Amino acid sequence: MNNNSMSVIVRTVTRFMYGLIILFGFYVIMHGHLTPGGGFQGGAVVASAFALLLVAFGSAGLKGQLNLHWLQSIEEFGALAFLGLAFLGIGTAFFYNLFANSGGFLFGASVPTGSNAGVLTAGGLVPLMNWAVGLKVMTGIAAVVIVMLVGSHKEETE
Amino acid sequence: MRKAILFVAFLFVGAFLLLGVADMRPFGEPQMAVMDDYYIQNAQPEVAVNNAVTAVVFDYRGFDTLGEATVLFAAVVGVLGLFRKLREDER
Amino acid sequence: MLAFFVTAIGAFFFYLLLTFGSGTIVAWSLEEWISGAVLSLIVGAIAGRVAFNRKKEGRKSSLRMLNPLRWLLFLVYLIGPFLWAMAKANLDVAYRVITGKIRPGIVRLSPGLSTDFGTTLLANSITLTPGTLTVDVDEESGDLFVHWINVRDTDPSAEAVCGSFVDWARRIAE
Amino acid sequence: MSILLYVLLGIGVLFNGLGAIALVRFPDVYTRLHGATKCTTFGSLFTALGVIVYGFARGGAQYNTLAIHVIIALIALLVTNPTGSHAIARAAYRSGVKPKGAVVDKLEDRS
Amino acid sequence: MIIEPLVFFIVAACFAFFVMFSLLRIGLGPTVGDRVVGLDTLNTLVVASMIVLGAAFDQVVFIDVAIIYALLSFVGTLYIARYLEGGLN
Amino acid sequence: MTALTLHAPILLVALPLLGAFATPLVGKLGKGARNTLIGLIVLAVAGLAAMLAIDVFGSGGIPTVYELGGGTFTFPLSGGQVPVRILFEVDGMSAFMGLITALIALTGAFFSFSYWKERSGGNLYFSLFLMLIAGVFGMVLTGDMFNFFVFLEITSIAAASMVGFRVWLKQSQEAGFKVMAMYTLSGLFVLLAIGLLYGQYGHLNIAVLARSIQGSLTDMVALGLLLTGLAMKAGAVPMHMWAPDAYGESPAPMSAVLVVNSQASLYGLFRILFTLFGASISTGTVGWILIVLALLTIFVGVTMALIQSDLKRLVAFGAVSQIGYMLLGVGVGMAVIATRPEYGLVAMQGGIFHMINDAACVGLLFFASGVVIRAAGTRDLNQMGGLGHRMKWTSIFFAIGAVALAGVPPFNGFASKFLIYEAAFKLNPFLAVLAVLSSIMLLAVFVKAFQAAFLGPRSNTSAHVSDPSLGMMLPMAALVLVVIVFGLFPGFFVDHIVTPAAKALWLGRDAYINAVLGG
Amino acid sequence: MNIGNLPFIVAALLVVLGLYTFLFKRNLIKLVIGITLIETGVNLFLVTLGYRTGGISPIYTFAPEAQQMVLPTPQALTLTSIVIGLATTALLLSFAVFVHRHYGTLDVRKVKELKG
Amino acid sequence: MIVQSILHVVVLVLIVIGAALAVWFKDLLSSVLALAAASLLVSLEFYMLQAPDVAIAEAAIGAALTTAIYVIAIRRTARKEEE
Amino acid sequence: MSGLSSGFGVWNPIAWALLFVGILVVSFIVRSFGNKGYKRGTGQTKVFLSGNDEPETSNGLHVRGDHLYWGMIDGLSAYYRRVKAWHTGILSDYAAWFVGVLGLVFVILVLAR
Repeated sequence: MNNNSMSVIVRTVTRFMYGLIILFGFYVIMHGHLTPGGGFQGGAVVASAFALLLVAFGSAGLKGQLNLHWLQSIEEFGALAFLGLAFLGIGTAFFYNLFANSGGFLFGASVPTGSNAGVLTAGGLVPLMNWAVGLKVMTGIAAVVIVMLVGSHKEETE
Repeated sequence: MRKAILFVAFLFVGAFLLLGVADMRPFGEPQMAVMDDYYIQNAQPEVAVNNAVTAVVFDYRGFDTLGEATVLFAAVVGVLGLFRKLREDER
Repeated sequence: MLAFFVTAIGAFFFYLLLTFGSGTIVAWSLEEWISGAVLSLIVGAIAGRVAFNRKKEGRKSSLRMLNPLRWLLFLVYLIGPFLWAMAKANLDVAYRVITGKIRPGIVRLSPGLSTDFGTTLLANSITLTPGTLTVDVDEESGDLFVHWINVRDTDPSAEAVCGSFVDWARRIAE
Repeated sequence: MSILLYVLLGIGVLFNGLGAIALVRFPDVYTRLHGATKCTTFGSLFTALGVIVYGFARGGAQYNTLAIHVIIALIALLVTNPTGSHAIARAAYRSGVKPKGAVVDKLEDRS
Repeated sequence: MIIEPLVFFIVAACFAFFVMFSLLRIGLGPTVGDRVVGLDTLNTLVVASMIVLGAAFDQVVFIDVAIIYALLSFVGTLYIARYLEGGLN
Repeated sequence: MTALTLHAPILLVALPLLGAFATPLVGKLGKGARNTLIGLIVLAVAGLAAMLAIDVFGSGGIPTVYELGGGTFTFPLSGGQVPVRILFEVDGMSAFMGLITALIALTGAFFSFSYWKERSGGNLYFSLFLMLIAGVFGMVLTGDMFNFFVFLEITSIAAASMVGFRVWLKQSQEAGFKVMAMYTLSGLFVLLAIGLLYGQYGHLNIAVLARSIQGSLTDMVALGLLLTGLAMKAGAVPMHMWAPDAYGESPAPMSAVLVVNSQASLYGLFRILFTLFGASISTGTVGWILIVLALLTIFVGVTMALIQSDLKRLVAFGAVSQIGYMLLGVGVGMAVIATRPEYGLVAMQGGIFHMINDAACVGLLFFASGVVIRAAGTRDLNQMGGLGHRMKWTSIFFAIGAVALAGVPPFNGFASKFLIYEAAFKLNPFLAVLAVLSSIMLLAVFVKAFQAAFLGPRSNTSAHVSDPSLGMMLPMAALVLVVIVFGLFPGFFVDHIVTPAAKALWLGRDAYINAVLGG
Repeated sequence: MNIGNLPFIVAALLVVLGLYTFLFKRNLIKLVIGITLIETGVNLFLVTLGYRTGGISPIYTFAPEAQQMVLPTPQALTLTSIVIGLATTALLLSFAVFVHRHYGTLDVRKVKELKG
Repeated sequence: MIVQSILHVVVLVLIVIGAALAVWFKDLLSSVLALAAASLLVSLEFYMLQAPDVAIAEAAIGAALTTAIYVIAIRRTARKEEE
Repeated sequence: MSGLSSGFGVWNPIAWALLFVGILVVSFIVRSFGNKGYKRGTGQTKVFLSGNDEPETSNGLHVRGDHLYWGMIDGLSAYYRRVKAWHTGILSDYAAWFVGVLGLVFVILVLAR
């Protein structure tokens, strides 16, 4: 085939692994406040999935899958979301965890002390921040790898 | 000659680093851990999070994390800037 | 569209496997069901187009793998002949490690498989089983180039090298 | 039950060891790949099986989760390992490493 | 049936010992291919030790690390293999 | 209004970050929207910095403590409690540095609007600019060691990206690599030192560490790492070699911000020496280390500037030498803190006052040289000439900046250098003589630059140049205004902002600790 | 068996090795590798600082009954530091690519237009 | 406990060996490879030091992404270290 | 307000400026005593170069940057040779200086402890 991608075996396994790694990355981000992991780790895992796609399919893998503009926009959105979440608590102080233990719908549950199985809807702002950082990290690192591999990046037309 | 002097200086630095590290408190026995004990005890009641590390990363020391996100953002922007498409007059 | 849903459902199963035992609705809590569904849809949207390739001339689409019968066969294969062959392979390698008797070479096999998945399955099985290692694939014909640690025949048939695997792969993937 | 566990772990250690030794003893890339991939995959499989048995035998939500996660790790290992070795073998061949003492090399004819 | 975590530790120690061989191969390997083989073996061994150690520590959550490792060590290997093939252009 | 004052420290960091994150997105709407956003943010930051300074200097120098994510504790703490969250601690010195940063941020941003108008990558440029500003604010306001390191790294990466931003220039890439490598090295050593301190004392807050520090061998290793790493980041000779590369190769407005970045590292160095280690080191020894570094910096910087033929690099070496004056002033203050305190404060005042003067003058010079280089189309002084005929205002601004930096009365450079000379003379006359000599040589350097660039007959190259647009003139004019006002009324500024800042470092160790931990 | 301060020393040794690479090797990418080594050493050092003998990881999910937990702060710091390291490495390597594009070499002794 | 200590010591020694290999190799690709191995072992050490969070981060970043970036950079420049 | 006192010396820019203005006034007065017969465009504006004619240049002569201070730089050439040798522009040397200073600082600090 074209010289830009790896052998058919690698490609087939990549098809399978790509979704799996992404889902696992999402799992790591989602359960960041219960199990080891969190925004950075999950984001890095998802970014590795993008890197895997890139190496297995070559730059052809980018088509319809990873768009640099989108990646950059999502990254900025993630960063802004993180900052915005931090701003939420400015009534008390910057980074004040507004939702923790509030009993509200959004991650307001309390957790029992000591060893337990974990409550997914607890943690207040922490899971939301996990997601913001996760979005940021996955798209940011993916953008770096893509740009370094593919080369020139079209800046905004001024 | 210069290389020899440099090597001596390097050895000095390395020796001091190793000395300074070896002179520390013994491994596995942190002496003053008031802050960390606070984190461990209060991660669940205060932040409602099971993972104390996440509690530290996103709540107690959340600002560091914002800084870290900024660092990554800066690196991404820097790399994108380096590989950006240039105008005609800038080639 | 089909690819999207299939990927999402697969991802959902995987997610449920990961979070097994978190609650009381079957074995999962409500939050896990919801978050799993949402995340799976996202994964389907992202990975759906990659997970299944389009039909090309001469090759068949991998959407045919959706048949659950094939999965069952796959499982049977994995636990039955595959494990046994793997055990044999390891004893074989152990023997060669200890004695150092090798007669290597690269031979060409024509298994006649026409799906990507079948080729991959066969190649990976070959890699993990006695004395053989897939080095390269001819993508036009699906022929495998196999490094054989103990060459008995310079131009062997597929069955001679990898036994019943070709049949199994055909049964599962074709 | 615990005998089974010991046996599984023992097989795991044995084969991983064989893989490591094969890595040192064999003469070229391809034969080393043979030893390394097969033996370590097989050894890790049995080690993981041991842990799975341990998990299910202990029972309880916690240990069931342990076993299931180990199964997932095992699947990942089983999928990636042979693919990785195939990629390495192909890369090694394309980078010009010919199999040492080869009786026959059909790949050479093709290219 | 409760076995001593010690058994798991001993198994892990054996694996750590085997890691030495793969490092030896990384050091000796005449070609880069050999080194990659060493790295691949090392990956598998480390994943196996992580699984065993997770059981030894009685920590369920630790297995996630092993999963991630099993999934991702593949990526690094592929990049190096891709380079050796002459790709990545 | 009080709420705004209360949150001013965090807003100073958060607003530029907001701008940095939003700029690439807003930039998609168009340049006008982007520039409006940045202008608003920079103005708000300047206002907040001024408000913070008024608050801190008005309250008589009691440090303000801001707890991020707080609510658990009230400050100062009592009875063996320790802070568990990141604290921002703003004393006189921090507020002073905030003023400097705000000044350069304001002028630099408005200068950049015109300067970078016809270049590619404007959005990324302003994003990096704002991140650099935010990093510098974070460095000077934070009260937490690791937080300090994080902001140090933000400035490092943003600065290095800016240095290499003009991709088409060969030297720019070289400088970018060098600067990034050296910054990373210094950052990693600082992190190692922070790790050592954390391992010993189990805490990261500067006040808590300052109270518990003992001065063992490990502490000394940590101090050495911190001192050298931060001195390198500030550009002290003989670890200055990245500095001319960085200042010289970055776009002109960024050079000014890079100088402020260096000053922020210097601030960190002073904070660590005075507040963190103040009681457990031999101040004389460390003071003399600083003085030796300072003398080397002054002399080598100025002499190397004399032989440059690249305008930007010449100014860059001048800027390096000015770092030496700050080090000299504070070093003298440190050396005599225990023995002869009567003129230590004067030296500190001089060194600290020189920071703001240096920022204004060097910023002006970098802006002007950027304009000149853009107009002349070359950076080589030997190919310039006669620009003054058509660029009257630029040449006047350049001249004012040059003489002010060289310490010619009645401009601000002289006011601060005067204090340094006096105090250094008391400690050791040799120091003062060398400082004065170097100052004179600096004047010579700028005479050379001025003569080569602006004077001389009209030539073909200078025929089509003209003064830049108003967008570039106004920021320069603002800096000139600062230079003149600070030069004409030094007493006012020394009394009201410099002395509290100097006292915060020099005598404020206990106040700094007590603001967090209580008496 | 008491292993003393060996982990600290190993971390410092990694730092020294990285510094050696940075000082005495000549290839720009090798220099970056040296920086990565220093960074790995620092990370390892930070994590070892937080270890308590016999402690378990500070995660309450399915935690075994234990006496004490290791300190969480160094782990949080190390996370930050690892991501910072990745950012630095990416930027440095991009610069190295551009230096090679402009100069045609990666030899640190030949990349010296900015001297004097 | 003793086995645990031995495990620590072995892994630490292996880390140093891996790092030394990374420094020693002239071929940059091998060097990166050894770096990946060292990073892997560091991750194992984090794991044993009860820091799974950091181990995940180091695994994802050290094993996959850093290697990827290095390999790309080497492809864009030159593979051998000049003498 | 504008005065600056160091405890041993005083600096007042306003006074200085007044003095400057005074000097300016005096110099203008002195200037007004000058020769009233000076005229532009006559031989009086010619530069006196040992009685020779001024060399002709097309549009004036420009003293370039490197022409200044060559004497001083030449006089300091021993110093400059050494300092220039420091600034090699090689990254390893940058780091070498850093490590050297670091070692020195370590020694000094530990000795002074």
